Amino acid sequence: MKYSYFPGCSLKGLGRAYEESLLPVMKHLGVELQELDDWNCCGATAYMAVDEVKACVLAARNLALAEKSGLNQVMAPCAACYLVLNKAKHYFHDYPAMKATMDRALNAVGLHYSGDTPVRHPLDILLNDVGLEAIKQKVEKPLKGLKVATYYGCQIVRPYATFDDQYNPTTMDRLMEALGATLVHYPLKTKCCGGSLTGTLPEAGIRLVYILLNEAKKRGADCIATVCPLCQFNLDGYHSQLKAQYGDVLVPTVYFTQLMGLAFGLSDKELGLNRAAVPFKWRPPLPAAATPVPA
Amino acid sequence: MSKPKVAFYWCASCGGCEETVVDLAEDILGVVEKVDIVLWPVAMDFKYKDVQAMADKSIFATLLNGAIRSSEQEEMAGLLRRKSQYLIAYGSCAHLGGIPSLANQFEREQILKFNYEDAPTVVNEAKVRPQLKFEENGRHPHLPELRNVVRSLDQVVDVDFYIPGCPPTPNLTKAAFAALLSGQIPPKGAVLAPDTALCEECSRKASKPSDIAFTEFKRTHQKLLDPAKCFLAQGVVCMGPATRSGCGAQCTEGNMPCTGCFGPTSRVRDQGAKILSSLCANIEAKDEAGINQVLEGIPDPVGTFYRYGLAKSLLRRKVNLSANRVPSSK
Amino acid sequence: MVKSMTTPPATKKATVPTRSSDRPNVQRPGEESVPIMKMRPTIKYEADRVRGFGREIMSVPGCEQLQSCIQCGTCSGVCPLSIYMDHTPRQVMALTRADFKNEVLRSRTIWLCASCYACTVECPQEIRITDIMYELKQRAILEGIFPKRFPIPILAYDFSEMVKKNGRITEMILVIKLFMKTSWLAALGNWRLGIDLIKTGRFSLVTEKIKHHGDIARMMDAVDDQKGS
Amino acid sequence: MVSIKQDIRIGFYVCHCGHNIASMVDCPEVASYVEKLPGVVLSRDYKYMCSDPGQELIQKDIKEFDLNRVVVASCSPLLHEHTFRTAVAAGGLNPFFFHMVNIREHDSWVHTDRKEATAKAKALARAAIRRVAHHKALEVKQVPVNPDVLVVGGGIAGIHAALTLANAGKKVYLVEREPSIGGHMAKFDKTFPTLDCAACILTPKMSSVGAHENITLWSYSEVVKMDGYVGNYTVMVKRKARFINEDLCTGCQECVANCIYKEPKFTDEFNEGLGKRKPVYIPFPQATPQVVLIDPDVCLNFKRGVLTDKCKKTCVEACGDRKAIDFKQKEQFTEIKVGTIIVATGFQTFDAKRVLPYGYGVYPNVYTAMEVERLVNASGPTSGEVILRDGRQPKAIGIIHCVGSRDKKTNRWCSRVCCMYSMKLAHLLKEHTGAEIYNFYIDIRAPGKGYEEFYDKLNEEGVHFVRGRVGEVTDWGMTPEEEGKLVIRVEDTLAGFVRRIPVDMVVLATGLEPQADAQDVRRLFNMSCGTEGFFLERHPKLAPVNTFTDGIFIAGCCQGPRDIPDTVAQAGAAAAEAMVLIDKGHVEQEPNTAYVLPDCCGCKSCLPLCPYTAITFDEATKKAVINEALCKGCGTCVSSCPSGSIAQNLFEDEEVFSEIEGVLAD
Amino acid sequence: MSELTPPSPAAWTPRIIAFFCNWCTYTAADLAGVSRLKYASTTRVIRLMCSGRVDPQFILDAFRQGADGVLIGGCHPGDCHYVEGNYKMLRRFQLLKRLLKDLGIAEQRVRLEWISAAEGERVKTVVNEMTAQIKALGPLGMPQAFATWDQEVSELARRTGDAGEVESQEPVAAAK
Repeated sequence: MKYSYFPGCSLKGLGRAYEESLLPVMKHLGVELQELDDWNCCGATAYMAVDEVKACVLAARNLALAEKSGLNQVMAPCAACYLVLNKAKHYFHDYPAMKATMDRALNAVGLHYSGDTPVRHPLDILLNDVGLEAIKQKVEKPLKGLKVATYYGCQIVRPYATFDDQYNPTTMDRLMEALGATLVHYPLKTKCCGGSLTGTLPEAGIRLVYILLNEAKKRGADCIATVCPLCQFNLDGYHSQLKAQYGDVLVPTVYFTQLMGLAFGLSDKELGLNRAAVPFKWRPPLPAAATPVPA
Repeated sequence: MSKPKVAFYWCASCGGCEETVVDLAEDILGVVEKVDIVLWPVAMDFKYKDVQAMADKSIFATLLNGAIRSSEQEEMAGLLRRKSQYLIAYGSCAHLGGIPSLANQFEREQILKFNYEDAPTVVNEAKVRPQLKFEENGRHPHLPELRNVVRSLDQVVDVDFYIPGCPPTPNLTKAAFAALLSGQIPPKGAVLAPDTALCEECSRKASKPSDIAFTEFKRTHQKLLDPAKCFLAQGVVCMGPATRSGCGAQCTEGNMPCTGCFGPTSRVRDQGAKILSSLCANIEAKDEAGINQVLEGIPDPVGTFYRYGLAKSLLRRKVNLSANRVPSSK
Repeated sequence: MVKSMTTPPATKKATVPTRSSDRPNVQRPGEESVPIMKMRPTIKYEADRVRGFGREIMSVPGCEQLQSCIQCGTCSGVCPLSIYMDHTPRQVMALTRADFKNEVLRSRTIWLCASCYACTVECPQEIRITDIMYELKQRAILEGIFPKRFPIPILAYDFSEMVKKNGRITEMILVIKLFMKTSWLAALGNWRLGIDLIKTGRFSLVTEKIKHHGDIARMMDAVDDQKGS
Repeated sequence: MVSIKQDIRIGFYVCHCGHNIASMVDCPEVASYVEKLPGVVLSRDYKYMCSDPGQELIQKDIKEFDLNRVVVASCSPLLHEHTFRTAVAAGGLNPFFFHMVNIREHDSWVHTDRKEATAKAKALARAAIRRVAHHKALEVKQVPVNPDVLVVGGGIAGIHAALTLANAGKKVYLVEREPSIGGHMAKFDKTFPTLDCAACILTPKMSSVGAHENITLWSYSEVVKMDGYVGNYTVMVKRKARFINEDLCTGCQECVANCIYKEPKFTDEFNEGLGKRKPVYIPFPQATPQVVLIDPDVCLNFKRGVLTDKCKKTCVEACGDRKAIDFKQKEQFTEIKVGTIIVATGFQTFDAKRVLPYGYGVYPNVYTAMEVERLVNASGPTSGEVILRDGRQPKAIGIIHCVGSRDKKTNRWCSRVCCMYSMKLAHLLKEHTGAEIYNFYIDIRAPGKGYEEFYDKLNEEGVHFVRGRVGEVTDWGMTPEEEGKLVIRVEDTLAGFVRRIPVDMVVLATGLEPQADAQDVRRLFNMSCGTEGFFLERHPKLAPVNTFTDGIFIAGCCQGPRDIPDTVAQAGAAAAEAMVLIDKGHVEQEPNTAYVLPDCCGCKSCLPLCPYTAITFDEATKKAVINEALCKGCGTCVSSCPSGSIAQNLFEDEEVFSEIEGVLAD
Repeated sequence: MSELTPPSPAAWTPRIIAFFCNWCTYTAADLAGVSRLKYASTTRVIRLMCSGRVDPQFILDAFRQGADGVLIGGCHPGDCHYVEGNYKMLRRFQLLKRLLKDLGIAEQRVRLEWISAAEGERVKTVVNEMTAQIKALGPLGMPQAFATWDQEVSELARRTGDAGEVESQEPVAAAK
């Protein structure tokens, strides 16, 4: 299994722990990733607001590069990148005028996009290509006793994803169960984290973060597992404001890949676990240990 | 009273029709006895000028075989039309365009280019093509022009009757002569053969099942043919049901399926379309993929269904339109 | 109207009690006094419409379905941010369709949309509300209808400029620029965040850049050329 | 130039249809154009050709101008071909010397350019002029009608239709899939807006059906096959095994009382799963027929439907000498012959699980409206007490309208009855619990007699109406009063802001959709379905209970969502339509049959093509023969005859060719 | 004769002959009308009882007479009013498409569509799509093509009618 890999800006910046954990976990499962040569910003939410056509053109360059790489399938772990690349692809197919613009812009830089390259999320690849059985076999330290609230956020399931349900996604749930963790019924799994509003309109943004954390806390989650660098940043980074404003509502927020790494027996360092402001201290019990000791 | 004058003429065809006249064998003597042959280039020495000199309608009947492909043939057809009381299209080529009209699938330029340049056996480095006119010793001989379209006789001049077949059988020919000479003139435009399809006289008719459903089509070389069983029942395309009878089912008797040389019945405007309709309707498959798999057995529908009649089919020839555009007006 | 959109500085919020922050934006009698009952007509005349505006929006790819809005309010019902909006998403749909361009482009709503697409997947008429919000944001930026120092359009703009220049985003530089342009106070209020990021090794000011950084500009120019022609 | 036979004298009429045609087609211009065509003796434009004066005009002209062909350009022939043929016949001509041109549905109504539409009308008229010259005189064939009627479906529609016919002295077979007739209506507590007890008005009709000498009631049965044509249908009915001899059972239910299961244990379908029943049971007290049945899936005497003889059979003992219980009963197939069929197969309610944000199946206190119907019903599983699944009594209830209606992701249509039944349930719930009740609606649709007044009454009762489609139902609270409750998040669109409303019970007003097997039933009876899957009526206004197959009628919700009064009215209409055919005694068949010409060569290519085996091979003449009585006139054999030796009345080759030629001759 | 002059492309609108079955597609076209859907005025509908009645001759003849496209509408598979007439058309259509292609008629000019009585919207979509496709192809112009071909012959008829002209040329070889 080999995929073209589109990390996106976040995984090189605030979300580097995602990449740090994703790469070794994938390697551990025998999934080869080849970083897309000279990728650019996906077009993202902020760009969509300025010029949707240009955002699509930006995405198209990446799609064209992926096609050029010859690996056919491109993996986009960041939720925003995943959405924008897929959206651009839809526009390419649905609107001839949009396609013409993309063709023209790509032509200006000597690239070509035929419209094929599937854009895949790591969850999709893990469940549908690698398979839960193969993952289970790699589990050395089951996450026994860990209560996880699975949090998908908005953009990987809406509106273009086809690998999971838009209202009630379950891929990460099944993955967590395969790792031995216990799921917490978390009805907010697809609610918005506020996106960039936490920085731009904190009053509105941080309240959304509070709701997410508070509900996870109330339901007894040890951690929130996330798939998106921005979600992780929002849930983790504003802890001082949150504490001041709402009291003790903090729950550690980790990337699902970090939990996978723990279950696979990879080291903290490899998984970037030191990168969170709200530390996640729980570690899987040793296989021999009789009772799990929560942190 | 002098004997009625009769002419035979040969345009674009193989000459088989002329053979039929010869095949009348001793009967030809009977014919010759009753008529004066005034033109028969294949057998007798008459000149164009002789015909030109005749009075209009002075020939009682002309049997013209062959399709019309060149300017010369058109001229002769026109001339004979003028000189004859009855002009009879004789044989499939004159009747329907015949095998020569399969050339209607190609452009004249394509044909010339292949035959004078591209064909593997051609040595013609200078790429010389037939010239319509040239000068030689101050004389200006000219060659007939190859037309862009192959035509049946009636697409060029008015035709009175048709004797179908490739070639027409001696019997039909004899019967036609007998009728004309005895003054029993058939209605204008009549095809002088029965108006029923071939199955009527085919000895294999009884072996055709009433619940036929094609699962494949085979060509004759792909299958050992049962000498007694209906070809369609064997999955072999036979044009019999869509073709006029009157030939005596000689091909099917000889263990070859009918290829349609007698043309359609009077009730049909396009022989190919009709046999296509019938064969396809009786395919067993119901899904596109399944249907197309069965139809792989008919690799060349035009060649199969319009072997003798492309010129007289509804569309007459391949539309020469790279993108289906109207040819620019002259 | 424009002025009412400025955001209170982040530092002030710490004092707001939990309960009322859950019910923001609702002004109850007595809670906050209305100093003078300012009389302003709310009637709209036909002259207030910018005819054709709705049609124009509906002609944009993705926005076609707006015409079939039945005003059921599902979008507002599922929107996580509708509680802060001056016009609910449903109202924005109605105003847009009815050509009230000024009301729409000056609305806080379009800037509050966090693009979570909840409305888009829930809408019973399959209206792609998120895409319409994007389009409205673009129009507002194009027409310069947003308050000075209002962070969201500034972020969007800086983002696009950085991409055009470098091909990628360096998040920290973007954030710092944003704070500089909007409010120093807010930047100061976030000092804890900065320290955390430094501590966890996520604070990086090394500019991310693609190799063929000219590509992006060339592509953008190609798009602009086409628009111009 | 086209040659037209000398003696052809065509009269042409172009109809304005008020403004329907004239506004887009220049009718006088069409008339003057056609007037110059060969064979045309007379050409007129007229305001309403289908009106009496219009028809009389044709009759008068035929005589005065010695017309022998008539062409009318107006609406669809499916609408008025018969009208004009009759007029032509009244004028003394054979009715088939007429041809109709559709310049309304196919022209004026669908085009926007007057010039183009006029040009198209001319082309279509020209085609008809050329075609009609080839028309022949034809005879209409008459076929007798079997007076017996089959009614499929024993809901209120089927019951009403069957009783209407039976009371008129017609013999009726009523086939119902479930063990009892009654349908959805039997489950309702009250009916809106009058709040009559549904059982009180329905059960008398049910028992009349059971007792009627003209009705053969086959419950627990299904139609599996239908053949034939109007007036003469042959229908195969499957009678499922209920393991009870219906003729011997008196409905005493001693067997039920004595079943080895002392307590009811199995899901009770009639009570929407809210109650329990035994393996031997009667679906509900008023069930008709009053005959028990045994569920082989749970009866101890069976294992997964296969008889094992491993039970003590206390039921058989209890039945005693009647010997009504027959564990060896097999399903039976019975063939009946009828002349007409009324299809009244009803609807199914939308599966609320499909709208995930409303939490049906996730949160126990989210109910469907149908469940609540049983919950408030005095004969329901809780004897009419509204007790939630967790045992509490609700203090606040939210009723969400349009669940699975007016939603492009599920069903686009308005289900028509939900507003009214939601208000009815709001009233009943208020009456039963005194709870605070919220109705969440997009629009209130109350366009029936007394409906708006009912809405008024609800407002007076203090039921809240919140205009807004609910975004989601959740169990996470933001405030103390929300904890432990279901929270409804909705925009109050009239107020213009979003609200969160905590409630104890959520009722989903699920919409109506076609039965799951509607497509199979449609094929069975040769009907059409609309895009939404309900059976398609022949004409939405003028033939609402007819289908495209003569002699087959539809009634009730199988044709689209409707309430009880409309259903009953439609069932009566369907019964009346059936009676028209029965009392007339015969039907006239379009003479569009195919026939073999004398020059057939007997190639047999056509034989396998006929689905009605109307074509046979005559061994004596060695030619194909078409049985006119069996031929339905599709023309497939005609187009497939390789020697052109089959022709079809009304669709002769020459007629079609001249139409092609004419339509393209500009 | 107007038939001889090719239409000028600007003024030209495609002409599509539609063979619709009485039960499904014709009714669907009626429904489109009743629903006041608007579509291109390019089609001329010829009603037949079943798509199984569509003789391939009709299609060829329509092209010959000047149609730029032919549309055949029938009931959906499994829904034929006459059980299986539509399958028979489907089978013919498969081979006919190939045959027409071999005779130089572009595939887009002939189309078979299953449109049920309820699908008025589909009639509109199909007609508009086909109109656009044929517009892109341009006129087929068979009558004009026939006329062009026939010009070769009519010139000859004039020449043979005038014996003097023929004589003035070198004699062509009459005897072979």
